[in-house]
Amino acid sequence: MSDEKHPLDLLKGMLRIRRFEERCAQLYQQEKIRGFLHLYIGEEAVAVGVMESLRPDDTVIATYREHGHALARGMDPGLVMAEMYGKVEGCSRGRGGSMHLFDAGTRFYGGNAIVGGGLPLAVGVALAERLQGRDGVTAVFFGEGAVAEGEFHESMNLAALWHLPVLFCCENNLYAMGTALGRSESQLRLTLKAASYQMPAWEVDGMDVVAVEEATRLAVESVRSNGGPHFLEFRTYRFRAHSMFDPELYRSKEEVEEWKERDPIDLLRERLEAEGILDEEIWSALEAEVGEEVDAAVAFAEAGTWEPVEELTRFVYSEAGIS
Amino acid sequence: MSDEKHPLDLLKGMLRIRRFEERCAQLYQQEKIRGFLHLYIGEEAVAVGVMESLRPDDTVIATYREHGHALARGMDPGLVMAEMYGKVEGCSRGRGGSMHLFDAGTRFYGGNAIVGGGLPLAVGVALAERLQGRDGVTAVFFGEGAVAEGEFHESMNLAALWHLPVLFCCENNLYAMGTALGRSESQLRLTLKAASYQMPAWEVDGMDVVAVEEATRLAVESVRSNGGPHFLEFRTYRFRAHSMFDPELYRSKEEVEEWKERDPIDLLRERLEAEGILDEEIWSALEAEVGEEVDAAVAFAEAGTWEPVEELTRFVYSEAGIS
Amino acid sequence: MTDVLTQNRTATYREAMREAIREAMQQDDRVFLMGEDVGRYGGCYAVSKGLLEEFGPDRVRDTPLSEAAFVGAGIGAALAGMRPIVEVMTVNFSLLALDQIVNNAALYLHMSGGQFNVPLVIRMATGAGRQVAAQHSHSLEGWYAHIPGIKVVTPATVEDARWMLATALADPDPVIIFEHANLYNTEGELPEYGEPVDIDTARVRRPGSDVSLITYGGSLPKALAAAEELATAGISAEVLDLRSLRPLDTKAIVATVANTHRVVIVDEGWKTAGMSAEIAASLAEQAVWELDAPIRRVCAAEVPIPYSRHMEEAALPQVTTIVAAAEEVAGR
Amino acid sequence: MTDVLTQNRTATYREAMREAIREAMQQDDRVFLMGEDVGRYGGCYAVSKGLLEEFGPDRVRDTPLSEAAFVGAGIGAALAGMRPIVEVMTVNFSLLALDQIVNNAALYLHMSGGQFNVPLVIRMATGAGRQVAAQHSHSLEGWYAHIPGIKVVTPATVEDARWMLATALADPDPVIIFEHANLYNTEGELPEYGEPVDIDTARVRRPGSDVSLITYGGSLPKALAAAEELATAGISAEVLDLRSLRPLDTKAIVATVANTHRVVIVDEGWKTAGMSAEIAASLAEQAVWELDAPIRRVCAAEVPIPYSRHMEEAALPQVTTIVAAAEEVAGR
Ligand SMILES: Cc1ncc(C[n+]2csc(CCOP(=O)(O)OP(=O)(O)O)c2C)c(N)n1
Ligand SMILES: Cc1ncc(C[n+]2csc(CCOP(=O)(O)OP(=O)(O)O)c2C)c(N)n1
Ligand SMILES: [Mg+2]
Ligand SMILES: [Mg+2]
Repeated sequence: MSDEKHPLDLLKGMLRIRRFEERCAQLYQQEKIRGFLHLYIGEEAVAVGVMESLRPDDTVIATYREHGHALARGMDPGLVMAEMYGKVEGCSRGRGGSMHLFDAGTRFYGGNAIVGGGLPLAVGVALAERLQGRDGVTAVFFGEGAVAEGEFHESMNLAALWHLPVLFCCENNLYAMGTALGRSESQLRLTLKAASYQMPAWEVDGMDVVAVEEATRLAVESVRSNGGPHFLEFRTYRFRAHSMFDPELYRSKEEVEEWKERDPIDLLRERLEAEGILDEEIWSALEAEVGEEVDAAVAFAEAGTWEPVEELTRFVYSEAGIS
Repeated sequence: MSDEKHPLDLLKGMLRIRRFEERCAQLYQQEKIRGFLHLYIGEEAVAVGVMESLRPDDTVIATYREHGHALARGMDPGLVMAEMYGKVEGCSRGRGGSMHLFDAGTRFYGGNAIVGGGLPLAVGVALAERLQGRDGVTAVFFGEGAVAEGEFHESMNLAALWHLPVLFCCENNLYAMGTALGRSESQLRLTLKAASYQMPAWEVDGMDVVAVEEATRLAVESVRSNGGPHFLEFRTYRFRAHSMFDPELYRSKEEVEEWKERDPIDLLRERLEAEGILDEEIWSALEAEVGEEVDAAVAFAEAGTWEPVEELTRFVYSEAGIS
Repeated sequence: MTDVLTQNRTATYREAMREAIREAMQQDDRVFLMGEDVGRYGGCYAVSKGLLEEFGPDRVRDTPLSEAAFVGAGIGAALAGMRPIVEVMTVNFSLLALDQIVNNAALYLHMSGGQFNVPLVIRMATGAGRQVAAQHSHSLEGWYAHIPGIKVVTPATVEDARWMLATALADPDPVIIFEHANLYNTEGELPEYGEPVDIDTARVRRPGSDVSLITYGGSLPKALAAAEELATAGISAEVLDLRSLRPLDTKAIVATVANTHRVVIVDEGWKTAGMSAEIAASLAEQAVWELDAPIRRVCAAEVPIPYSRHMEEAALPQVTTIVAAAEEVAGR
Repeated sequence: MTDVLTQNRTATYREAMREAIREAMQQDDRVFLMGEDVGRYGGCYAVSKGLLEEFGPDRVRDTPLSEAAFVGAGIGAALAGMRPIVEVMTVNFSLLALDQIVNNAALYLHMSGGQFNVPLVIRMATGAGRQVAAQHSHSLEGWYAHIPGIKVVTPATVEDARWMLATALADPDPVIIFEHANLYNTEGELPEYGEPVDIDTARVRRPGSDVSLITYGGSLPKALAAAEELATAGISAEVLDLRSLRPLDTKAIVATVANTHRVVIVDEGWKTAGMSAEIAASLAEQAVWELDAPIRRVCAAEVPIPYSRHMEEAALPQVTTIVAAAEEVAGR
């Protein structure tokens, strides 16, 4: 790739997530999207930077805050939006909604809404890759709040003990719902915690997509070449409420504003402008392209249909049956 | 206490456990004791040394391998033996057996047979002590195998985060049933793991009762004076099988023999003989006294009665009822 | 009586529950509230909003995401003299704490020969119906009701939300309170002189003579609406609110069937080996000759609960399905 | 056929299970065994003894004490192309893995719109009767049977122990195999040309005409012994072994009751909202007019299982209590 195109792709990747989710927020007000909706706005650099460093045959496991990961992984925005509409054309037939995006094609293994619940799965996928002689890496995303869960501890130990190709991607946005890291962890340096499993652990500026991509590329190289699991802590921040029901009593407007000074999209945009790679014209083009993609996604979702009620009992068990 | 009496008390405390459990093994062969029986033989220095450093108003929570802890805590050997016989005179009315010794009087809160299951309880007892303005310390015992459990991780973090008076006593006897530490933990230095919760953690020679007592006394002082929780790793070894059903395929006779060279009772005995505190006569006296205690315990258990079957449904719920 | 006790007004289920917690903490220093986001966030369903400010962080404790540890800590604190109210945000996450609840809270008293009781209250939101998909839509009340040593209550009215907690806290043994998330916004009258209610009997919420609708928790409003509709069709339905699932008031269950001889059990949980099965089984044991028609169960479909609105509605008991079942057993 | 298939001899339940695992691993590289002490220790009930030596540590994996992680890892490995057999030492410890089983294994296929099935087999020992006290004596089969998305089987004979695993491994969805610890030493004949058996139907283990004894797992031997005793008293008991609890073969349940019109359900699990409740409920729904007597359930007493032998015996279904219940419903 050319030195110019790549950074613009990163920028576009983040912008796509931003505009997509801004539209989701509107659609939630219009009650087109229901249930829980957790926005990733402010954290886009993490998903985009990490996915850039993965191969198609790698595996991704994410949380309920995973629209950004799904889009960055290359899932069709239309399928994602249709899922949030609850349409049968959605990536999970409208059964999962915002928290349960799935896509076998891009090896996107969900969309897990139990905090910490995806971590043991990642260990197992990595074990399967190893046992089948493949060199795929399994990247699992989780928030800093998940670090307090027993499933985190058990999964970190098991992955390190068995030297498995897992990339632990901790998105430290400082809050678990309303609980600040300091009220959740006795050890605030999460990388020290990870290191106690004999696992290499790095802190990364999660607002700088280039730093994220760089750190992830090095970590993935190590993991893929049988270097064992790796823990990455991405320091980031959630600009929006935890979900659509959160009055945000637990943090100050000032704190939020300060972090917005480091908006990952603005940061890259300014840098690229300074480097002369980006100008108004290119930016408007990016905005236009992304806007069209989002419009197309919404149009696809709007045009979608409802799964026939008779299909409610499909896929409780596999239709193939015992082989 | 006089400098001479105290070390002899330590010796007698260990000897009591040893002879008591040797008798238990015989009684198991005679089918007087049934179910699971986990012997503590070889590890006596840990329970004796720790209990010496606790006050009556402190709290103890142990595992299924807890005869030694119960006796060292001062529970009546007769009540313990009767419990293993399943007699109603037993400390748990014969309902708990070897794995579930309970005694409110000495604040012995069980006897917990789920690996790691007692750790959250200890955090809660310590929290209650704090909230009620008392300075009691809660000592919780667990094996090194429990360190891999999520409940260990969550409890360590919670105790450290809330700065609670918990003494975490890890009995590292190198095996969890047949699983050696190296097949269970990615980080073999358990104290490094504990330190990652911002908790002071010391390694202690668990075969040296004096070292155990000394380390525990210092740790308890710190915990009691609001120094927060403390983690002690006692390096010890189980001389007998995991339980009565264990063919011990996983370790060599040589390894066992080597460790027996450091039998905690022999170590102290030799030292006291060298120091002229102990001679054949005193030793025989100790043996005789302990032998009588064990005989008395067995006699008490033999004389015990069976809980009436009609009482099966008692204590599913409290008899007091809603107050 | 405190002012809390003497107000006569309509309140929401949420307000009633909050008032119950506040009153308990005012009256007994041993009571404290612990759980995820109960403090600064105000509770994920805003039940505990304002309590941190009133009682401080020692008695309104935000916990880390450590369900096993803080539920177990609640058990330990109860063993050591406190009267904890542990909030598990939803029943879905309680799966992570089941070892502590089933192997410790439920067993300690019996296993210790009567020495160690566990005066603990665990509150959790339960149920589906808000399009939050499979992992957030469980109804596992029947699972908990299976376990000796704990008690399971399901306040379905604003009055029970207001008054069951005090009785649960006065209970020397573990009590689990299930609060259906769809009930928090329901409104009801609070009697001028309210007082603690029992937590072990069922109540007839609407008398009737043709068919019994036996239900609990979040399904009570649906059953009452169905009874209303049945009335217009000339079918008189009696609605029994179980209130407590363990102990189960089988006397009341048998009594209503002895009165109507036809029964529809409404349970948002899955049918197989759930709460509805126990109700039907107790009738098959104790009142089989009273039945003029086979028992009908209206439960959640045996599927993970889907996100999309129409599919979720199809998966759950609805007024229409309850009415249809009642008409069927009534032979109309 | 491999030699494993063609031997005609009596074997223990333990040997049959081991043979089934060995054969599966010989025939399919995707199959591996994982759990606590399955390797060097040989399995806490010696089921996997010798397999580590034969297949090596990659395919016979000792795990740390991390039930949630290694069960979840089994799910992940199944999602990614393997056919794991995860051994949870006993059902008592499976409480620590329920989040993974209920929120992941059971939901992934439906929640993903059919994309991600979980071809996983979980084996666990279950049951009481060995004086191992309350925390080690749970029978939670009914809990698992409550959950859509998983299948639950309970081999009670040596033949089922030998042949159910192959079918479970061929199943594209999660199958949980409950092995009652008291069955491991039971002996039985293995048919000369054995072959995989279905895992979704019940079997009449002893035909009869006066009363049906419906049971599963560890209670089957007790039910058969009771039938023997009843025969001497002139009561002809039909013994139905459910074999699979999910799906539940209600056809067979209704059929046996249509034959005998009297039924005793024998279940070592607790009565309230357990497996026995579902069996009774399905009869109350589908065969209530076939009943000539109220349904009787012989289950574990609603207490934590005590250690002492006489109290444990009193807490569990016994031949004598089954016989008494059968005589009662048979009106003798
Ligand atoms: C086991 C579990 N407990 C509680 C919840 C409710 N909950 C959903 S998100 C969340 C906060 C998680 O915070 P974090 O892990 O930091 O991720 P973030 O939302 O900040 O991205 C909580 C408590 C849950 N989904 N799962
Ligand atoms: C949660 C749980 N898993 C498995 C078991 C079975 N088990 C009983 S003791 C034991 C080994 C525990 O080893 P460790 O913690 O080192 O204690 P030790 O027996 O060595 O004293 C195991 C696996 C259990 N009791 N609880
Ligand atoms: Mg966070
Ligand atoms: Mg050990």
